[in-house]
Amino acid sequence: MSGRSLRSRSYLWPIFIGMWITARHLFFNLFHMRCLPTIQYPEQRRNYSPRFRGLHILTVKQNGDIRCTACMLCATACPAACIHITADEHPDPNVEKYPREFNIDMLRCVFCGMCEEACPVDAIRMGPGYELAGFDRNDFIYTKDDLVKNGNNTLSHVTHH
Amino acid sequence: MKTVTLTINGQAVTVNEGTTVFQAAQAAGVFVPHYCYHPDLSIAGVCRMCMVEIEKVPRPQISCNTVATEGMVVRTDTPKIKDTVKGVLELHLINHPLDCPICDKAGECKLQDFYQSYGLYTSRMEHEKVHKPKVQDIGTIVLDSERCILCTRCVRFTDEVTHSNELGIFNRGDRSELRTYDEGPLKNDYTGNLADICPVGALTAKDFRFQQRVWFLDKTKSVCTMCAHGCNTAVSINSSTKKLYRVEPRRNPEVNQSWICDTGRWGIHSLTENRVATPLKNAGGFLDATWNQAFSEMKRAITEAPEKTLVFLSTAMTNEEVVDVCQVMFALGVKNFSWLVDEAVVSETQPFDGILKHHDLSANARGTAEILKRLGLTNLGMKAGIDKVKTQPLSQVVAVGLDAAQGPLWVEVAAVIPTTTQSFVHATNHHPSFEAAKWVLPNTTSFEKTGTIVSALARVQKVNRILPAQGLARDSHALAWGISRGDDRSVPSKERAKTIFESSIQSWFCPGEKFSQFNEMGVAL
Amino acid sequence: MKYEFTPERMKEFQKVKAKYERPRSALLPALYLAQEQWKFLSDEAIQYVAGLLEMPAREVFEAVSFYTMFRKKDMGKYCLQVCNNITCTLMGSEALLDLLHKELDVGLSETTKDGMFSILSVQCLGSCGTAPVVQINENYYENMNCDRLKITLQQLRGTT
Amino acid sequence: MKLLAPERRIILKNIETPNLHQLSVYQAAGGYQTARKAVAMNPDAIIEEVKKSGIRGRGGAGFPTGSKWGFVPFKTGKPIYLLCNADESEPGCFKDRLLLERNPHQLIEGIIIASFAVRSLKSYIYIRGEYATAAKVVQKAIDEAYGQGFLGKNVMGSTHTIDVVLHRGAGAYICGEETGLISSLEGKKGYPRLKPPFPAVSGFLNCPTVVNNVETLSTVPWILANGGEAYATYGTEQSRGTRLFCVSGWVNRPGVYEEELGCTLRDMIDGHAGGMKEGAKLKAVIPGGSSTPPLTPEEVDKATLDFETMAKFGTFLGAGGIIVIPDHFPLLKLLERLTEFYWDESCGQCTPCREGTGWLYKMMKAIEHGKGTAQDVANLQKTANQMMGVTICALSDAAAMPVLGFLKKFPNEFKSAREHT
Repeated sequence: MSGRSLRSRSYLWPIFIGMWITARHLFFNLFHMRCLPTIQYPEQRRNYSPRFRGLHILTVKQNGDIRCTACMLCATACPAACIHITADEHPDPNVEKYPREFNIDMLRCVFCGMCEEACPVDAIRMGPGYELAGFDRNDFIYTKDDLVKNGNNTLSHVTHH
Repeated sequence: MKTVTLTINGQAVTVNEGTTVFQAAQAAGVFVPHYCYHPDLSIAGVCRMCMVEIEKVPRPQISCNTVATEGMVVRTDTPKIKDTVKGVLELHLINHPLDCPICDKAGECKLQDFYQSYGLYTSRMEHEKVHKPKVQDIGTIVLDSERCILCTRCVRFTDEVTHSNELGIFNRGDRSELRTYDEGPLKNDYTGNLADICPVGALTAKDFRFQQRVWFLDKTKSVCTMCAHGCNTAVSINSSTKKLYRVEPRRNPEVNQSWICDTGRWGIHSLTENRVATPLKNAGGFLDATWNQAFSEMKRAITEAPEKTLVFLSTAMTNEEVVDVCQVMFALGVKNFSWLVDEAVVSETQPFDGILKHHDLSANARGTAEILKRLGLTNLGMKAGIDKVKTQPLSQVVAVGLDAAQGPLWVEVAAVIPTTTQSFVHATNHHPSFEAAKWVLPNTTSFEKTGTIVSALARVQKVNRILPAQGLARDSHALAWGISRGDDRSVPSKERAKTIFESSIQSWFCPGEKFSQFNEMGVAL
Repeated sequence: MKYEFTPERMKEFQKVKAKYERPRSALLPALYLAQEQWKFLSDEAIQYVAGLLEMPAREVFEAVSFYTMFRKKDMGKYCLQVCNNITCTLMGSEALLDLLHKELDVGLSETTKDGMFSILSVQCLGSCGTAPVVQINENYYENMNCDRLKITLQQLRGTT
Repeated sequence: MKLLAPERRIILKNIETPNLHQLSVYQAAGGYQTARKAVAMNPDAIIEEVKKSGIRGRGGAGFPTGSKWGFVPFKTGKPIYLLCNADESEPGCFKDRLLLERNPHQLIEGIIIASFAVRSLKSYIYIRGEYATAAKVVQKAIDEAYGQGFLGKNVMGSTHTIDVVLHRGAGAYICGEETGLISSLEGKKGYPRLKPPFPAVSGFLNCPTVVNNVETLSTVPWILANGGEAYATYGTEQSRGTRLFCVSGWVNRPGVYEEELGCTLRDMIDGHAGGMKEGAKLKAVIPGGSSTPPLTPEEVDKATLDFETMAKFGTFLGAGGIIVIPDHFPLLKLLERLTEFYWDESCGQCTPCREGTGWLYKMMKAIEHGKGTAQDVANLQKTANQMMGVTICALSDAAAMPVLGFLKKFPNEFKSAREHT
């Protein structure tokens, strides 16, 4: 048992030193709550930069119509091939084409933002949302309505010229 | 035929007298941008894109109408030409609607393609574009006259190919508008070709509208088997979802120029519904069975009474399949073969409408007849075969390789089935007339097999597999192999087809052709 | 109503048609005759002419929409065609147009409610020496000015 | 002030004679003698005579008529057609109308001689739809000529047949273009045709066809009567003979004047047309009809009316329509009218012209209404250049050249638009 002093071998002393450091932090923080870095999530939230790439959003026109024209450029640009769109004839002949289904498989999405850049009509954006928990794999298939609903409650209504 | 030699971009080219500079450039592998030129239509010379510079001629000339003469020096890549083409392209685009996101032609649109190679300018057009009627339903095609660049290909098509004079350009100047003269639907059988030859998205097929983006599709060369003409096709599928989206014509000046009829193009959809998915045993009602049971049953039935068995050979089978089936059946002692064809029309070699369509819906009637002759087997012919089953009790019928494209021929076969003790029908789709059959076995369609067929024009052409077999469908190779072995050990159909091709078909029909690199244009018999 | 030429017009048509190597060359004269009989060229009239000339109906529809002097819809009894080209504009044809709009209170290529007048703005009528010019139906009214135009309108109204 | 003396006039020699449109009056003035002489001559001699006269087409292209007749392949066995282009629709030109309404027989005599020369048995007069009165007069003259046996079978006692048919157009400037006229005459839209094949080889119904202007054909009788050399004494070395000039715009006596080629533009305006109206200052002159670039006042003083000098000033003699623009008339308004004309009259067959004319008009309308920007003016220049030399017929060039001409020679007219960014 050479090389280790009696004090370190006596086991109680290192315990005391450790507890002492912990107590010091505890009592210091107890009385200096303000300068603590931790925040009380979910009541408090960290604000991310506007360029944060979170949960996708399908933007809408002023008349509430979905802006996406199902041109498939996002599906083409997506490296994870997780965007599946089926296009259909829009009831209004001036609009012609719209997505009947617009599914994003969040389990596959790598949140790279290529879809946002590919979109010619700014129909898909990556919003600030990052709470993506779910109980079942199917919860992660976000449908068109989810993505549009996502847009309404996250974005203050962005005015489009 | 006298030839002339000219130099294009410094490269000497020799062509027959009378060919245009454009065709000479094409022969020399020099690409010249064009919209209104089409190899199978007359020269319009209105899009003005195919400008080339010719020595000793002051102004750039359109190459599609300028006949090549001896010693002509042509340049297609001078800065002057690039500027001229860029200028003309810009004028094509100033009133063109920004429809790319919703336009089906995106990805194969010539405006996009030529903009990438000749345009790349920032648009200077700040004024209101000219507006024309947008989505118009003209039958099988959707017309958007705002996208139309008035290249008149479609007008020439309905004048020169279908002679139906339906499409025209009305009004004058930039108010010129393409539409049918009575704004009614198109009334010819070749409307699908309009969507192909339209270089932009003005004419798009309703069947393909918004279905898939073209860059997700993979094309495979094949041949249409919906009638005896054997038009060359290119079939597009989405290789990840294995879904078939489009059948397009493939240019073959000997057979179908650049056209296919609407039945061959859109008729395939009717074939994909109610396919026979699994082998079915008829015990008071059809029950799913396995190929193993089917094969052992067939082997047992045929070996028991080969002289009582009649084999119906569908004329939708490839040459290799016919040889395979006949050899196996002959080995089991069967003598009676008859092809399944409408004998009244099988002798017609020319299309009845003067363009492409044939009354004879069989894909490989000539091949089947030729093979039976070569194998020394008598072809009873359909009527005689059926009578033989009715009168002399040929108690067993094996109908091999039936394809829904054959259409109504089954009804006559079905009439015979109830009188037989044992009947096996190997078909692609269900048909009410099969109720009485003992066994119904799933067959592959022509998209799911590879092999050669002989068209009514006596031309040997190759059908290529595009999709995997649907459900448990097996082609006739697998059927023949299964019957000879009596069990279901799987057999590589492609290798079997290759060996049979090399052993017999090659020497009989097309010496010198290799199975894998078969001549895309087909070979005369 | 059955679309057919009156017997004399049919005789006239046959006489004209005989002058040409191919019947379809008589397209313009035939359309003039049809426009003379029915005042404008309805779809049925065009189909009838196409049948007469044994040519595809599409090409006749195309020609009718191509040439400016064929009317596809009913116009006024008098078509006031004001030249809008260089010399006539220099010599004041715009004032004439403004006068007509004020006087008849209809816009360009529209017809007055009583069906009497239509105002058309047309290209050079080949009368620049005597500009500005107004063509009413088939006659030229040259060296026109606002006063003479008013008088002409009265005269035309007077003659109904 | 060297003006052509009335007695030396060729085409308008007896235009003042009343009722000249009637056959009897025309014959009294010596009409149809030359035709009678011609049908007895050798056709090639007539062509030779026309070649010697050096006359060039009066319709606007200015192609030597003699050689045009010479191109016709006579031995193809196919019928040869002579078409008289009376579709005069060029803004600023109204000379053919004068000839058609006042002296139709001179034209018919010219057609008889020309048909005989080019071995044509059938000729058509394609008259513009709007010239209704002129059409009636010409039709009556044709009927009179048939009555006298000057037309139809065994013309004037010869074994030659010449039929003349009057064909009325229906309002399309493009049918003034040779092949546009031919398409219209075949019962189609007036779409010009790809050249080659040129009409001389394969024109009307794919047979050899010669298309000549009314004025050109009306000159032929005089040339044959007095010989080519006599005609060549008029005019200059490269522009032989006399021609009709239509002076219009802000002048005291607008009208049609026959003048020797090579006379100065000043003489034409001040002499024949009586100078500027109300003493207004000259701003610009369009020398040859709407598709010819303009001349600045300085150029007007130096310019002489012949093919070569006009080319020196970057413009053309064209169809002889001289439009005099006074100082108070804004050129932007003129250009707006001009571009609207070509936008309205483009047949729409070739893309550069169909879309280009529309765009030029939109830009000019914006500039004229004061909403034009410097970008518009730059675009105007670039688009006009893009439209030059890239289409089947010359309408695209005719639309672009005046715009380029005004931009080059009158830049300050566009100054207000240029500052407006």
